[in-house]
Amino acid sequence: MTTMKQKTFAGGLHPPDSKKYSAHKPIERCPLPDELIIPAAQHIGAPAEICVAVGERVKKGQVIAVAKGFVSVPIHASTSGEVIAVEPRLHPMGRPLPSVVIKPDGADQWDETLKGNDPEQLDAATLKNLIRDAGIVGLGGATFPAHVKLSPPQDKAIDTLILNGVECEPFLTADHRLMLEEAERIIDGIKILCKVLAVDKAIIGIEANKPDAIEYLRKECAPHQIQVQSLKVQYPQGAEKQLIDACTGRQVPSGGLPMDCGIVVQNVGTAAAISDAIRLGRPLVERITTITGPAVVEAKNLLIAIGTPLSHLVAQCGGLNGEPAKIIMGGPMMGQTQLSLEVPAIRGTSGLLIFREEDLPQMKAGPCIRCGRCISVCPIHLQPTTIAAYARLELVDEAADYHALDCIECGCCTYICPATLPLVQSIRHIKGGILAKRRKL
Amino acid sequence: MLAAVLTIGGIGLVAAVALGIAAKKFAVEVDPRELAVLEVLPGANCGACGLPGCAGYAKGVVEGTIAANLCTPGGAESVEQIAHILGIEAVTADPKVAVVLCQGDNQKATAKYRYLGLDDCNAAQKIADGPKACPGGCLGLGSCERACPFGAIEMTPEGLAVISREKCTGCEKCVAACPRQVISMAPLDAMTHVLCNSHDKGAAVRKYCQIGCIACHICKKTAPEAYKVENFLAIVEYEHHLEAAAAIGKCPTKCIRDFSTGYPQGSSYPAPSVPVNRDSAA
Amino acid sequence: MVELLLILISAVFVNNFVLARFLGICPFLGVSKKVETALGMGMAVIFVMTVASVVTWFIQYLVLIPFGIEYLQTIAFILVIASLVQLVEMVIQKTSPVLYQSLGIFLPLITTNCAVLGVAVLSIQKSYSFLESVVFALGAGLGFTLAMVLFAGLRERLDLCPVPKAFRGTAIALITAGLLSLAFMGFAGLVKG
Amino acid sequence: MSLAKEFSKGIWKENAVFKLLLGMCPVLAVTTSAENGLGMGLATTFVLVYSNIVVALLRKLIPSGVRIPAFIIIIASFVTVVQLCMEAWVYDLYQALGIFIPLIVVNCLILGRAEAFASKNPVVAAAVDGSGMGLGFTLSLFILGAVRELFGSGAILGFSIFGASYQPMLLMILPPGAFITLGLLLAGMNKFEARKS
Amino acid sequence: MDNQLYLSSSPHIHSGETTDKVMRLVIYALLPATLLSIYFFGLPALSVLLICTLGCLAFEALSCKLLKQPLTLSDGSAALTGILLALNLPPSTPWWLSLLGAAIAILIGKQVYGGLGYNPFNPALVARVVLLISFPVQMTSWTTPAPLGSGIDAVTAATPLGEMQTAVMLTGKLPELAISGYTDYLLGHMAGSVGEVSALALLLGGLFLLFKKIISWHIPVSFIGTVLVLGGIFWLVDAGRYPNPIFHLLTGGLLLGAFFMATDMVTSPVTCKGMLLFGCGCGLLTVLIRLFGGYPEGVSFAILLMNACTPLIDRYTRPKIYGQVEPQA
Amino acid sequence: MLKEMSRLLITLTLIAACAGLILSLVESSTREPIKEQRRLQMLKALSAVLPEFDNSPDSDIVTLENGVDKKGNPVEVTFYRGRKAAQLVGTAFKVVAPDGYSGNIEVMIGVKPDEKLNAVEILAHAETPGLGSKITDAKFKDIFKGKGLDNADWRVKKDGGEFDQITGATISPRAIVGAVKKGLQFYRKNQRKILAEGGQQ
Ligand SMILES: Cc1cc2nc3c(=O)[nH]c(=O)nc-3n(C[C@H](O)[C@H](O)[C@H](O)COP(=O)(O)O)c2cc1C
Ligand SMILES: Cc1cc2nc3c(=O)[nH]c(=O)nc-3n(C[C@H](O)[C@H](O)[C@H](O)COP(=O)(O)O)c2cc1C
Ligand SMILES: Cc1cc2nc3c(=O)[nH]c(=O)nc-3n(C[C@H](O)[C@H](O)[C@H](O)COP(=O)(O)O)c2cc1C
Ligand SMILES: Cc1cc2nc3c(=O)[nH]c(=O)nc-3n(C[C@H](O)[C@H](O)[C@H](O)CO)c2cc1C
Ligand code: SF4
Ligand code: SF4
Ligand code: SF4
Ligand code: SF4
Ligand code: FES
Repeated sequence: MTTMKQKTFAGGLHPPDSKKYSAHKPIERCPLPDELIIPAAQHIGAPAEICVAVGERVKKGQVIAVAKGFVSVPIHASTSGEVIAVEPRLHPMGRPLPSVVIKPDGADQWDETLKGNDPEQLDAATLKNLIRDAGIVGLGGATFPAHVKLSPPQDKAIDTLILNGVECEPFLTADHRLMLEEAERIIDGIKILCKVLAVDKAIIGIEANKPDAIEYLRKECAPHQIQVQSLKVQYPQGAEKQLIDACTGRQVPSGGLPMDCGIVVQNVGTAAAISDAIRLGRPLVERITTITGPAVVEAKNLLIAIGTPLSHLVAQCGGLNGEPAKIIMGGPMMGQTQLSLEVPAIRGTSGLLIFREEDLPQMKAGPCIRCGRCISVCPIHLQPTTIAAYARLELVDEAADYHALDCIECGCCTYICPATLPLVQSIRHIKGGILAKRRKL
Repeated sequence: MLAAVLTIGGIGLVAAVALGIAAKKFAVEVDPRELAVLEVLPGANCGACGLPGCAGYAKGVVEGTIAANLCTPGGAESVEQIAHILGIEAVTADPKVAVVLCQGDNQKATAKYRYLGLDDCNAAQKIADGPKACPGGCLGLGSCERACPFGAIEMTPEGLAVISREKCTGCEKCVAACPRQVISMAPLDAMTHVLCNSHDKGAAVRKYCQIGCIACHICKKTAPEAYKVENFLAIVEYEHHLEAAAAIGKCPTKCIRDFSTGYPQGSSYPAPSVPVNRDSAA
Repeated sequence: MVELLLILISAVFVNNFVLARFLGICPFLGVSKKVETALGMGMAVIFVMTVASVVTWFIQYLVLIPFGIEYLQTIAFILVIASLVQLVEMVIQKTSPVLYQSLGIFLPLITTNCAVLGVAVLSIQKSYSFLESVVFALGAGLGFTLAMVLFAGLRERLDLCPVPKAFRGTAIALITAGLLSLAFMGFAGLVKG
Repeated sequence: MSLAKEFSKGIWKENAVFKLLLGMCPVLAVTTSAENGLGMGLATTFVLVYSNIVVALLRKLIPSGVRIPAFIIIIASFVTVVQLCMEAWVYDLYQALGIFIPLIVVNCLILGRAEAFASKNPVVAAAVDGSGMGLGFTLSLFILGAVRELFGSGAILGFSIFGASYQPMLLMILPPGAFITLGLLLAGMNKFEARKS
Repeated sequence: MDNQLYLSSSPHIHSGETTDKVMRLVIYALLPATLLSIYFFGLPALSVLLICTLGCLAFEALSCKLLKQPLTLSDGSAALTGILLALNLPPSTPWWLSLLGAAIAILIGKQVYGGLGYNPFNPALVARVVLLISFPVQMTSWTTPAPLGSGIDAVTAATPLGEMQTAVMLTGKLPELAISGYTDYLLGHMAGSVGEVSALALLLGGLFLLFKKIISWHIPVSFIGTVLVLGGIFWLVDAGRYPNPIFHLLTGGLLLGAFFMATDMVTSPVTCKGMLLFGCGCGLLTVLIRLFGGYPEGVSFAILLMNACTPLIDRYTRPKIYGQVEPQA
Repeated sequence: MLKEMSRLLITLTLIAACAGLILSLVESSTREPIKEQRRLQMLKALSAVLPEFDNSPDSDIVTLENGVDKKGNPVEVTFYRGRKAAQLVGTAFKVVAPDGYSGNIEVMIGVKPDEKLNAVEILAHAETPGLGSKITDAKFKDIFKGKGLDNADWRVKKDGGEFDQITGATISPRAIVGAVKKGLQFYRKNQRKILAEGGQQ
């Protein structure tokens, strides 16, 4: 099988994957910190509304903020303890946002009202509601509420579920470990998802640099009619659109969603969380995160309670060996830089990556030399250099004409650009301009 | 000789007949304003405006798809006439200039982080709300400078936008370009401004800026008519701007500035000694 | 046949109207800011040149020469061309708005385009036969269009360049036109004449 | 506007070549030497002045429907006059300017001034405008011709400047040289204007 | 105290391949040809090389100064332009001509457009063609190689292509040389520009660039391929009048042009399809000019002409994007 | 409406007719000077290539046909004969070199009765200024003095002959040398007709 030409998409590149630091580290449970900071905004869509007050005692899994609207999910307490503050705290977004601060009581006691169910017994609508109530959002990074994805409009027939086990970002190994250690939960989650979507075709896509995971999952999935697809090592193999192309040969129409070509994509972690949510009735209060980077003494894959401050995670990994210069939440290609180690890890925190000054590329951006590399690596086949040039002059219409809105911000173009231009940033900037202009019209 | 007269006369006649008939037969309704504009254009059909021909340009101007000052052969004269036809009054009643209400350059204000990336204030603002600790201060990456069509804005070496009162025409392009709402429009003759845009409490301001408004109310006490303090920030009441000058020396953080004696530090603009008269500047 | 082909090639490449003969420079500089406009203008010029060369050829050989009044060439030609263009414009504007948008709006610009009169005068000067004049006019128009479109492409790119202040606008456009004409010198000697 | 201003605007402020960019074909084509530039400029000025005068005289009589054809006839007549006279009395120049003499008809500058100015102003003003514009045009052609001749053959008006050992830069008197020289001159002017203000 | 953390937009890592590295590698790739040319043509070639390179650097520095821009010498592009210009000049070029060439390349060819990355035409070729047209005498005085230490004196001679053109014009037939003498051409035993003489050295450099992925194969392959095919067709039609395609390949600046000058990314299209078109166009024009034009050599003009087409090629070869929806008619 | 229309017609026609009238007047008054001017030009060229004469060579002519051009029209060559004291001193005629660097080069050549060249003059050319245009320099034209079909090798030096080319521009001299040679051959072939008394006036 491995000799077969691996499936992939056109474009992309292969940065050094740097996964060796943590790939072999089994998932470790991270002890609770002194205080958990749980923001109300942890997903795409409307932030949840906080419904607890200072002084209140909460149990693990208890709702502390309720969903506001359809594209929104409730937030739950990640442990049992006392609410010591409800106030804006520094959020990974870079500004203080409303959060609930809980002082753990050490008992880590689950809310007794939460009960498990047998998914076989429930219909799709009930399952969807349970998924929403458990606060399940996509754990691949975008934290899009899962129940929304699972509710395609009537006219969109879904025929395939793709499970994203690619983990193409360098450094990150959380999904890899999950697939090795928690295959049953993933498979169970897949079966629930299949039932909700009424599809019988499920594919798990995994990059070929995780042969152990591929082999193991193949074995585990054999009885369940779930296909495990080995994919070429090529960033951004894990990006939804590229994954769909690689696995099925279909393309999501420009401006459309996966469901427009009959597909729903979920991260493997999301599937595992859904299994817990239905079978055990446990909401999304913890996740697996890779703590890594040259500045971290011992890279680890930790199972963390949502709301744990980053400094606590770093302490669990033996601290830092050097002055941190860049703190990145997520992977090096798409992650967000952080103002401080005091921000909490949230549902979307798939990794924490810390660089020292000497690990950073020190380059001054020069003019584009039109080498065309950004064009050849763009997985969407855009012309990043042209869009960025228009962006620099705020030529909104021209940039839109060059499909700026289709950019998935994967970062390939910036990574490869010999002029070290901040292409993605320019494109992101002009995307904002295009949307603003559209709104005005 | 007869041949000459007859030939040219004949061609003239044929042309006139053909054109006359065509003009009747193929007459097309045109916006009268378009004709009026066409009338004032020089009719050189030179294409300097970038449009094919004067008629095309007249149409564009009337429809508002193209600026009215692109006809080089017509010069300033035709611009005026076009403006007249279209009813655009060039001069507004009370002229305004843009002022950057901030003096906190890289030396005086604290950075929230070290920013790497696109030299653009809007782009930087998207990263953790901008690299400056002050939430309202000028980021100094020059988005306004690039947006100003009249070259009225310069960036000081320390990263502060400064607007020339002479060159500014009050078009407000910079106001739209600035992500931090630190540029405000003020009457042209008002020379005294509070150069701070932070609504944080005094204690907080002191932490990140040596020259920010700490809402101590001294200015308000000195010239009660001329100042108001809102949300921990002093603002000049421009109806009473003449009285505002009284507080200039009193402000403990020196964030009240008199533009007739100089622009904020680092600017290369010479101070306007008297209030600028827009008409003579133009 | 070969003769006609050579006339065509010569007019398009070797003695390009704009880049080597300097005819039609005003629209070349004015209407070349966008490729689409340049293309439209080019098409209109091809059309007008061809028609004008046909008409002026007849005027020359059926009227001016028989009456011995060749000295009236300039005035007769320009009068005919100007009226013709205006006529065509009116007709197109009324009959086909689509065609007018893509071609007609360029017509007024062409009346005072010296390339059109130039073609007519040069055809007579070179004592071309009727067919040769038509081919020559076609070639001249094509050459004009080629130069326009290439130049418009370059100018669109120039819009994105941080050209030093003093050079912005027409100065850099002229230098670029010069380099384009430099490149066209490579065709020199391809066809004699 | 005073007549003096009317006259002087054509020389610098509204210079046909450097500011309005009108009538570029002869500007580029005949300026291989200062002499040719001068000749062409004077011929154009002649046509410009007289057609301006006649247009101003007739402006009340010409209905606007046939304005353009009428102007063209007037201009063309003067061009033909120039053409015949040059052939009769300055044959060498006639030869050097070649096809560009009849093409004065379509020089956008002339029709442009007729439309924009002469058709709206009295005779004297029109004549002054025409001579100012024409002088500006002639001056520009002369300058351009002089620069090109200087570098392209080491001489101005035929007088050797750089001496015999100078290697003339042929490009200057070829088409690319025309474009590039004018471009550089324009840039120089921009710089000068910027410095001035 | 200011926060010392860096914040920036993603991505946070970089390939490490930078402009100056790219330029440096191209200079390395030119080393064999450069060294060989110094060996063949001796001091004159060395002086042309030095004057052009130093001249380009000096004019680049001067223009940065005048425009009040940061100095850009370290990106290596000016040095590369200088070297390529020198390689395109006859070894006997007088010093003032080399210097003038450097000025034209950097000032008119590049800096008036805003510097590196913005010039639409290849600066080195602009300079070469301006010189060729302005000073045809100096620019077409060729000498035979006189290897260092061999004691041979350089004598004036025509380039193979020049000789071919003269012979064809006078007799309608190819000269003897164009039919034999390929080993000489391969090794560089012919009159020609400083850098175009040794096909082997150029090929070596070109392959190095391809191997290092500095250039992609599209332009060189389509350029050379078109010349071979088209040259071959003419040769088959009349072998007495039109030379063998191998002659086309080994003489003149074809290899230098195809590997080092047509591939200048600033002035060539950015997409693969565009590059193929660009290369084919260069090839076509080269053959046409060589066989029928007024100049014996067509590579420079062909590349400049295609440079002019680059914006249009870019415009009409935009790649189809992922999931592109065709607009409804 | 109709009145408006007819006013248009009348004005335009009138202006056009006036223009025609004026121009024909101008033309008639310049007709003679132009004729004179052309004659002067011709005489200037003739006196440049002929030895001193006292007749009017431009009216002492013979016209012969020399083949046909590419369109099949006959090509006429006019020979102007210069005389001094009624004695033939030389014959001048125009040859065209079709293979100049850019187009035709027209050359007037003057042949003495001994079939040797007296002088050549370039009438019209479009060669590159500063390069091919050096053919108009006296230095180049003087080479031809005294050369005849039998006392010279009619090739440029570069091709093995004895005519100095112009460095960097061999094409133009080559074209002229070839054309002059052809002209001399034609002259020799038709010498009798050319020198026949009276000729065609
Ligand atoms: C505003 C918005 C609406 C969306 N609506 C749907 C939807 O209706 N159905 C669906 O399957 N996915 C929907 N998505 C999810 C996207 O398809 C995608 O999975 C999500 O943005 C995360 O993708 P990423 O991690 O590749 O960025 C929506 C996303 C956004 C931002
Ligand atoms: C450039 C890029 C790379 C991505 N890489 C991965 C990845 O490696 N693994 C993953 O699960 N999701 C990845 N995603 C997110 C997916 O597009 C998609 O949102 C996710 O698989 C949907 O599942 P979820 O909603 O369960 O998170 C990536 C997105 C982008 C834009
Ligand atoms: C722009 C340019 C114009 C030229 N014009 C002429 C010309 O008018 N006459 C001419 O004989 N050669 C001209 N040449 C040179 C020819 O192309 C050819 O190289 C030359 O005649 C060969 O002469 P050589 O053998 O003396 O080097 C010109 C070259 C260039 C670059
Ligand atoms: C593969 C490659 C080829 C190049 N070729 C040239 C060239 O032919 N001429 C030149 O002036 N610069 C060349 N450069 C250098 C650089 O791109 C050039 O100076 C830019 O055109 C200046 O903007 C080349 C660079 C690279 C990477
Ligand atoms: S960030 Fe956008 S433009 Fe750049 S490679 Fe990715 S999808 Fe393409
Ligand atoms: S990778 Fe960078 S230098 Fe290359 S074309 Fe893209 S933006 Fe330009
Ligand atoms: S005023 Fe605003 S736009 Fe201007 S530099 Fe400061 S922050 Fe940027
Ligand atoms: S953008 Fe407009 S308002 Fe702002 S400084 Fe410039 S001229 Fe003044
Ligand atoms: S003078 Fe304007 S187009 Fe020629």
